[in-house]
Amino acid sequence: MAEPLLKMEGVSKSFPGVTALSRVDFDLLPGEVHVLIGENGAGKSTLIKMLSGVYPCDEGRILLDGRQVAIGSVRAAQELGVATIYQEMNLIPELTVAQNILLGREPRKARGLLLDAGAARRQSAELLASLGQHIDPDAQVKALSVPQQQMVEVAKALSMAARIVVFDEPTDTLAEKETEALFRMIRLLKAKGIGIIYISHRLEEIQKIGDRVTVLRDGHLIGTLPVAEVRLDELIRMMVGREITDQFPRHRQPRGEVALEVKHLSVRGALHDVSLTVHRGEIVGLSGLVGSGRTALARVLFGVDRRDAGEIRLFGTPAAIDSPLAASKLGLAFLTEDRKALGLFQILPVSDNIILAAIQRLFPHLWIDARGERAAAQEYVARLRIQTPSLSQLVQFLSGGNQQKVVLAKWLATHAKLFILDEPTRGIDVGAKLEIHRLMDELVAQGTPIVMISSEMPEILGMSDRIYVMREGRMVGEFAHHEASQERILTCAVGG
Amino acid sequence: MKRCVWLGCLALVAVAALSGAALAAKAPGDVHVALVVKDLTNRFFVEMKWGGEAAGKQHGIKVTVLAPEKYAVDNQIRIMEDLIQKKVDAIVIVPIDGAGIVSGIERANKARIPVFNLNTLATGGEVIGFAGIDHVQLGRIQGQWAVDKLKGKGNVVILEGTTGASSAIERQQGVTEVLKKAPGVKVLASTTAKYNRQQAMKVMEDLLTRFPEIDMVLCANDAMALGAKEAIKDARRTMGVVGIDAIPETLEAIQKGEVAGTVDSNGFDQGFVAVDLTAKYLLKDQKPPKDTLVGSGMATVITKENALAFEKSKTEKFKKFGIKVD
Amino acid sequence: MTLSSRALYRVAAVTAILAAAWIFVPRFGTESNLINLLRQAFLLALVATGVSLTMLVAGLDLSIGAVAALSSCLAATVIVQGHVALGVLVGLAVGALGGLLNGVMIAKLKLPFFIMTFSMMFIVRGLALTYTQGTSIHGFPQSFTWLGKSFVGPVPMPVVLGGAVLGLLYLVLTKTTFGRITYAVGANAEAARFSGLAADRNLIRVYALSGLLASLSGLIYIARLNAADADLGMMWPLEGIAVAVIGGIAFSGGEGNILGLILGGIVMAVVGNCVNLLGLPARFQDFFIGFVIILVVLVDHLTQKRGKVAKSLAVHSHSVAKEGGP
Amino acid sequence: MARLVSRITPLLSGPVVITLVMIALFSLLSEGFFSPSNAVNIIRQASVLALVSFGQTFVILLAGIDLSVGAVMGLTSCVTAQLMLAGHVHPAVAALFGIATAAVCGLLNGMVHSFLGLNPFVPTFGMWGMALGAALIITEERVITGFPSSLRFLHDGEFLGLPAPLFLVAAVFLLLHLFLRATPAGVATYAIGGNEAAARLSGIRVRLHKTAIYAFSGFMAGIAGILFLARSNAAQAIDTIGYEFDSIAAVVVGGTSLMGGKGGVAQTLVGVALIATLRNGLNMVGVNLYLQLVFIGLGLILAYVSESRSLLPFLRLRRAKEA
Repeated sequence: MAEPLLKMEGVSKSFPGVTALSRVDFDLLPGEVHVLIGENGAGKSTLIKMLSGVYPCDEGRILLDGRQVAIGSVRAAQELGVATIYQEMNLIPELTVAQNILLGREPRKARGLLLDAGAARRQSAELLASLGQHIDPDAQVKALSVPQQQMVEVAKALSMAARIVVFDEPTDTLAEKETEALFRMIRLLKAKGIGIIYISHRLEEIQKIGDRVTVLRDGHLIGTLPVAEVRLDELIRMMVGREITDQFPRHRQPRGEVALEVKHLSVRGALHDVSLTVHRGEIVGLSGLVGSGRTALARVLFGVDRRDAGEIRLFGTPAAIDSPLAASKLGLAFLTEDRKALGLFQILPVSDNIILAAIQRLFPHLWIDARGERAAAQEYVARLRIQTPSLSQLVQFLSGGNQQKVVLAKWLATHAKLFILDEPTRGIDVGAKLEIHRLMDELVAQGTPIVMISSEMPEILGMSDRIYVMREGRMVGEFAHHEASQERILTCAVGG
Repeated sequence: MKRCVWLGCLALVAVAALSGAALAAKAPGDVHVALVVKDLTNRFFVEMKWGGEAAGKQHGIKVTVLAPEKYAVDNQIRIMEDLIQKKVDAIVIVPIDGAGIVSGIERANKARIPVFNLNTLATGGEVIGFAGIDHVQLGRIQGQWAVDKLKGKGNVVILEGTTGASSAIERQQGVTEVLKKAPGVKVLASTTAKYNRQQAMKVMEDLLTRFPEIDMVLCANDAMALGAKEAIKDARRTMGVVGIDAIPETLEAIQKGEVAGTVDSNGFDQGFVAVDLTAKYLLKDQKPPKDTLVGSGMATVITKENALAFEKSKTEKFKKFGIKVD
Repeated sequence: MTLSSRALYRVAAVTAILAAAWIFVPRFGTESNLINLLRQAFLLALVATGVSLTMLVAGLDLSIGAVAALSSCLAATVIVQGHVALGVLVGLAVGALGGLLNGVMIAKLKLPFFIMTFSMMFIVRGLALTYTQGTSIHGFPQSFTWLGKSFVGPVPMPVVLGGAVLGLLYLVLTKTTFGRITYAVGANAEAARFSGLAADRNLIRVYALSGLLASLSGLIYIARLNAADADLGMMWPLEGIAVAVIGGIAFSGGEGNILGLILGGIVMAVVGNCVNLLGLPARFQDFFIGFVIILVVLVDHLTQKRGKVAKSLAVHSHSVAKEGGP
Repeated sequence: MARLVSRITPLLSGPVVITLVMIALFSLLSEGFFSPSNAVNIIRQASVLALVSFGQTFVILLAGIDLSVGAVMGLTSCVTAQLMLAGHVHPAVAALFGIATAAVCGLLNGMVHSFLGLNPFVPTFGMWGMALGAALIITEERVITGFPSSLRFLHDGEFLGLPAPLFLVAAVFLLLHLFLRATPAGVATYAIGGNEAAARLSGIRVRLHKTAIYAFSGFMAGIAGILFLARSNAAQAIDTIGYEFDSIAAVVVGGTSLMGGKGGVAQTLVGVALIATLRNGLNMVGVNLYLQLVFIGLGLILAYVSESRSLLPFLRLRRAKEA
């Protein structure tokens, strides 16, 4: 066994009133991919934040190459060779690729006063090339695609002569093809002897990329095992501590009449001649790679973007949806991909967040009676089992899972007749994910149709009655539940 | 991002390297005099504007009246700089501050554009002459009238003009000079209300609270007097209120008995005399006297008795110059 | 919304200031001074309503002073001819129209609020000056001046009107759908649009309401002053922001209780009143106001920050324990 | 020809076009406008606004705002004047002390904002009141004059036929432009404005940097205050009130975004040129005061609209091809 690159012994961290981590041991060998899994709040991000110097650990020691180190700040961590790539892209849109990669460590000239733009361009081009990428160092980051931005982040880590690179759920925004490219690049890093800590919710990725896997729960180390000796459901049981029997609840009635019919829909540069039908009492899954136009389709259906051609019929009547306001009036609901930015009012209380979308329906004549408001909010908090100390609690203090439930409650309150869900369970822990799926199942059972966009293959296969596959803005495949399989969908999505 | 450095330099160079347009020859009737006043939201300066325009019409010369966007002397300097570029034949300047305006006058001197100083004495720069009323004298008239009215005994409050403005300092000097000679008259407080009606009302409210008995309020201008009389009326108190400028609204208040009196500061005449002397200097090369006192003729306070007579003479003067008085 | 702990800190701070003034400042506690103070505080609060509403939607209306001037001058012309009701309507309509224009340009043409309302400040002030040509409109019938001068028992009418407007605004903002949508648009305008709310329409209505409130404040002011001129409300935007900030309205939007403006108004009025009662020169007022703003906001922020941190951790532990366990 | 066009078109941003159109319009309507001496006059009048707007540009690049610059300029000029007059201090030393005072005001703004996390409106608005109050107290609301006028060359001086302030503004502009484009701290400013969290994670000491930028804005207000003193040779606390809104307008109209991370001192220079040309032109054409206000308001809106949606369809065509 090679000398461990990183050793964290008996590391604990507690905030007033809560122990986020208690006496966790964790080590990383050079050239190894050590996967870290666990539910939200299990302590994964706390462990990583201590390693990357965001805050110090209360007890325990951190050893790099056998030497004990105190990582007091982000800068200290970087100097020690620890680079962290966070989920929300940490790039500066207006600056160029080279400026982003070398931010804070730019090559200088004229005795350190001026930036050496030439050297910066050369260095970043080299770094990108070593990752098999050829992106123009002078391009503005805002003009790049999501996967390209991710490569810039990794190049940035390499520029810090990082010996340890931490990936925090990198593949969430990527689809299969890009994930493969990322794994190829990770294997390149391994070959360079760099230690990689890989945090993910996608358990199926562990086999593909991980060497060892560590499971955390409630701040405790549950176990560290070589990937070869571990089975998927065993991992889940370690994570959740309870038996996951039926992952995806399914009690469906026979399909009702056509709820939504889209014919030859196109939007210049995004969608080309897309048609689909959705029936009452059915979940229609939309699968495909990132940028395949699934979100673009959802935005047109909900009136956010204007369509250039094609027709949309809702419950039989043609619908001119030119704004979210019109869509919501026609009974459409849209849970957006980015909860924080487009789904929630962070500084407003839970009750406001729940009743706001349905405010015109609940209080048609302007006046809001406190009793009616509380009753409406309480009904959904109970029904969706939202954990919140009180109705007046500000939403920003809820966990990811509860926040998503609040957004769902918001749309349920509008008695919407058709739901569009864009990545409904992304970034949520397994427990909350189950409850969201249960709610979706309940909804469909009552006949309300759902269009679900998801990049998680098991979720698409498990929840959908029919699955459409999109590629480059076109509808390239349609499978019924029984005929769909991971391989078929993947081949369609990749254009095989 | 490179384009921005070009962009900045282009704007600078373009403005700096403009070629000069041919200078039109100056015809006699084409003489253009600019009158720069303190601000055009105060009736006193509107009448001064009418006076200047009337004198201009008489001499057949062009008169434009400008006032700064903001009550700040730097804005007046900017207007003078622009007038220099416009190549006006002369500038009549009513400085917001006699000391602050000096650098403006010096610029006009450098451009050899004659400057006539009106109303507020500038403390520097060459001017072809000064016309104005004797603010100290106005203060004395107001003070003396108050002492006589109070028969040498009573409590007085003074509302001063904008602190630091030369006219405010001089009027205050005149009033206090007279009041000092009357031991029985006690000055309870002397504070500024910035020549502003709203401010005077607010300050007066607090003064009425502070001093239960006030017999007379001396205000450095009519705007403050009108503000003060409203506060007094609302507080259901009775006391004499005296202003300076004799603007029409005050004359109405005098007839209604809300204001005891005011002193004519001859806005119209000041404007007229200044432009008249400047025109004579430009057209007939008559050097204006170094110091012209304007209209100190009406050396008494205008009160209920003579208010009507005063107003009639003023409207006649306006009519003579074809000015419609609303 | 119940009086949260933050509001209690604020009320306590203001009562402390009042008590200190009562003890140390002579004649502060007299009935007439308290009435003046109350009237001044509510007028300031009323002026600040427009600024506060637009701050709630993460914007800011800098044109309230100019809109008040134009609307009250136009109204005054009608009122002077005896039609008081019609005049008031004209004033309010012009105010609402000005606000509507702001709202449409900001919501529909996506102009940043700073550029739109800052430019409107110039445009509307220019129109007001052009309309009045610098002279004031005065001589209102008693049936109009009661708006600013009459009393209901001991309470001055501006306090009654101000109180009524603030009370109504509180109900509108907390108890109606319009109010909730306003807070939502301020908290996250994009999320409001994506929740199917008519965010743009709400923005337009808020700015129109701000213009309406500005014209209402203007009407009450000219009723008190018994004259209207285009100079009205020069300092209102800055005074309004000061009252709103002390009153607890957040610049970032979606946060703040409109009743806090009464506290903001009281603090501003007390500072001005004490400076006058102590006979200090007016210049100390600006210094104290700036100092009080930073002090009140610092105290409020420190109390709030600790409150927030404690709350967030409590919830964190609560949810972790819940989800983790079987 | 195409190469020439391609080099010039990126320069023709909205505000530049508006400024050139205004120059043409005013030249037709008044004969004195389009002359080298009027150009020199505009540059002098715009130099004070340019300096204070450069400081405001940096703060707005951080997605912040500085409402205190108007009052801080006044405080600087009053402190300097009082030191020269009452304290008989050598003008250069007095000026340095004045600028230091302004920098301290900026530093306080920065610390309250970045270390206590208050929205920048609040500390800078409070500082506006305190700086104005302090200046009024120092000068007892009087105008201070009669101090040695050796500072005047800064504004009135001429060199090679060009006004002295032009060299000062040009030197400061080039220095700041270079700073923003070619130094690590400059890029850090864009980084913090564009994505503060990312900047922090890249090891940039955000709080320190922000405090320094607000102190710098105070410093620039100080220099502008000294140039203002040189211009009017008199110090009065309320004379510079209004420069805070004028500087914000110049920055935003020039093209720097209030959201931060986009823009620069070059854009602000154009914004300043636009506003100065507008005010001078209206005076030259002899538009009466009341209408001047209306035109200034309309001009600002037109300039902003032109920047955000560029006027020339040709330009948009080019940009569409590139995207």
